[in-house]
Amino acid sequence: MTGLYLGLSLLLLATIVLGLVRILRGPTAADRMLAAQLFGTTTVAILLLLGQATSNQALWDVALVFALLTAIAAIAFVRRDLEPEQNKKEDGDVSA
Amino acid sequence: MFLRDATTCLLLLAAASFFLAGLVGLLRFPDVFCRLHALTKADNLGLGLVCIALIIQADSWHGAVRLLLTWFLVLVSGATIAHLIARKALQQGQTPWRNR
Amino acid sequence: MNDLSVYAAAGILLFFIGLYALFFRRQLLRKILAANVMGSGVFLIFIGLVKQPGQSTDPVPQAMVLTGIIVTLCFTAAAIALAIRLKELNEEHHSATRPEDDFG
Amino acid sequence: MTLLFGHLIDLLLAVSLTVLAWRLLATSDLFKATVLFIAFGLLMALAWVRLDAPDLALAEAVIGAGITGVLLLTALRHLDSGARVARMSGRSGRRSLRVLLPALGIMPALLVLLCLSSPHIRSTAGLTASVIERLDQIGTDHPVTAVLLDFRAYDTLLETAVLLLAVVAVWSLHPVRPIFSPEPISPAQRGLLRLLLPVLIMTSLYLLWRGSHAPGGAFQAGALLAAGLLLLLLSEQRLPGRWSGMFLRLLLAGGFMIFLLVAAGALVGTGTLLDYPGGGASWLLLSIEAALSLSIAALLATAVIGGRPSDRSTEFPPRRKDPAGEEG
Repeated sequence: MTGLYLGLSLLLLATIVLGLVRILRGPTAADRMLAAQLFGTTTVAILLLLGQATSNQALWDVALVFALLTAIAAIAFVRRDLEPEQNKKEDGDVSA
Repeated sequence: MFLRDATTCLLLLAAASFFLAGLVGLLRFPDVFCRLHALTKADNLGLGLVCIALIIQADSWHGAVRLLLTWFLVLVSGATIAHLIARKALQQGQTPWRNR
Repeated sequence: MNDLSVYAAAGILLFFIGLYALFFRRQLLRKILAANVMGSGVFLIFIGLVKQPGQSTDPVPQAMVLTGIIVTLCFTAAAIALAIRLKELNEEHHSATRPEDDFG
Repeated sequence: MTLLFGHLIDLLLAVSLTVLAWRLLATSDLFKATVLFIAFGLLMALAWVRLDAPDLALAEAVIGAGITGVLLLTALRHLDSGARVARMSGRSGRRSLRVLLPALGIMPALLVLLCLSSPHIRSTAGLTASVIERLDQIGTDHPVTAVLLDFRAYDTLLETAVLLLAVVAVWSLHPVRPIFSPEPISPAQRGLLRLLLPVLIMTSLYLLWRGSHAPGGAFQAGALLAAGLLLLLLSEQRLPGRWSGMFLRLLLAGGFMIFLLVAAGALVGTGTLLDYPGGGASWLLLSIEAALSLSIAALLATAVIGGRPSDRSTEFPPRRKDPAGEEG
């Protein structure tokens, strides 16, 4: 069973790494934020699986804390104040 | 015992397929509004399956409660954030993609 | 080769990538991010070298890195406040003297 | 099989951390760099888990992925066009730095080789045994908490001082500005807050209590509470102006002062600074930690807000006036 848990964690980690492409490409700020959000969910799953694999209950606490805080960065993103002088920014990356 | 392990295996494999579907959605869908589906549907379901698979294996009720609480929090946050991001994207003038 | 050495190796690389960016990138926020990355690199080296496979990690370096993480956050907050102030002063200076000289 | 998967996870994590750091420092878009930095924090937390350091994973989860993200996202709007500042001052200096380039390439290569090839640079004994040996004299079962609050209590004392100093530095630079947009908040966000906040406070208490015998403790609990305060701020909850005076300052300095008092008390009682009397140390540690957590939460949240409260009549931080008609 431990092999299965670790294998699945590896697979999920690989999905995070591949999903980084979405942050790199964008194109809009919302896309990037959304991708980071998705990683939060995946990380929670990885932590749960690793916790079970190593039978270390502390990792489930870490997963719980992650679950509590997945929202905060995205809310900060939505609530942040865009001053009028910076309306160019939202169209994403022009010169990467 | 065997039945328990087999169920866990099946659930975890199903979870893996949902996470992969979420990844494909994230990479291939045409715009933010479509990609939000990957966040709120596929991945949260995948996480739920992982939680159920681990609950089957759990040997104490408080472990199971913690798993369910974690899933619930991610579910609620995911749904709210999908709404907030979509709202923000609409406010900024992005129009949802249509298949013409 | 030890399997956990990869973290120490990654830490070394992180430190030098951060150092490079700290020297050669222009934007202040990126310099702050670079210092953060360097810090993470140092922490990884610290724990990556200490960790013995099959044993629990030494608590003393853990406690030190925990302190380090908090101090890094303090640094980031203070540095961002300084950067914002610098930019404000710079803009005041600019608008007072040469309003046409805009680098964009 | 299990071992192979473990190795692969380690390798993938190490490589992706490096690539992520490179990308986030190489892009020209600061927003992208910030989001990449949040993802970097997530992966760092996983790396700490693999290195069997759940305390650090907890701290990284709250700080790296949560608080720093909010801090950077709110700072972005002031700094996004900040290239101009450094460009003027840094040109000639940068050219002379070019001589460092070969060193920047060769040094890490050598060090990585050394680190991967020789197992001898690892310390063999470590301090784990000596810490475990003395645990029963301290009043806590968790080695990391013991180290933080007992063996290296000076560190922890000075760390709270550093936090306090950071807030003093931030406050001395500029008065507070409105930090979030004046747009109306979605009711869904308020609903989420109502659900999350009680669980967050419970979890923070749980971490504090658990710190005495498992990963967790004052700093993680305080950081989690700070994240809760930031969630409140993000939902337009404000500290009333009459509390932003002495009350806030006492709260900010409180953790440091209590720690100092305890240190002085121990000096009077036992003759050594920060040497807790045996026996009663357990509840003492817990109450110090509880006070520390509250103070740390306030300190971290004020550091993120950035700026001193202006006067008693306005809330802290102030709301931005919503100019009618500009919305939309």
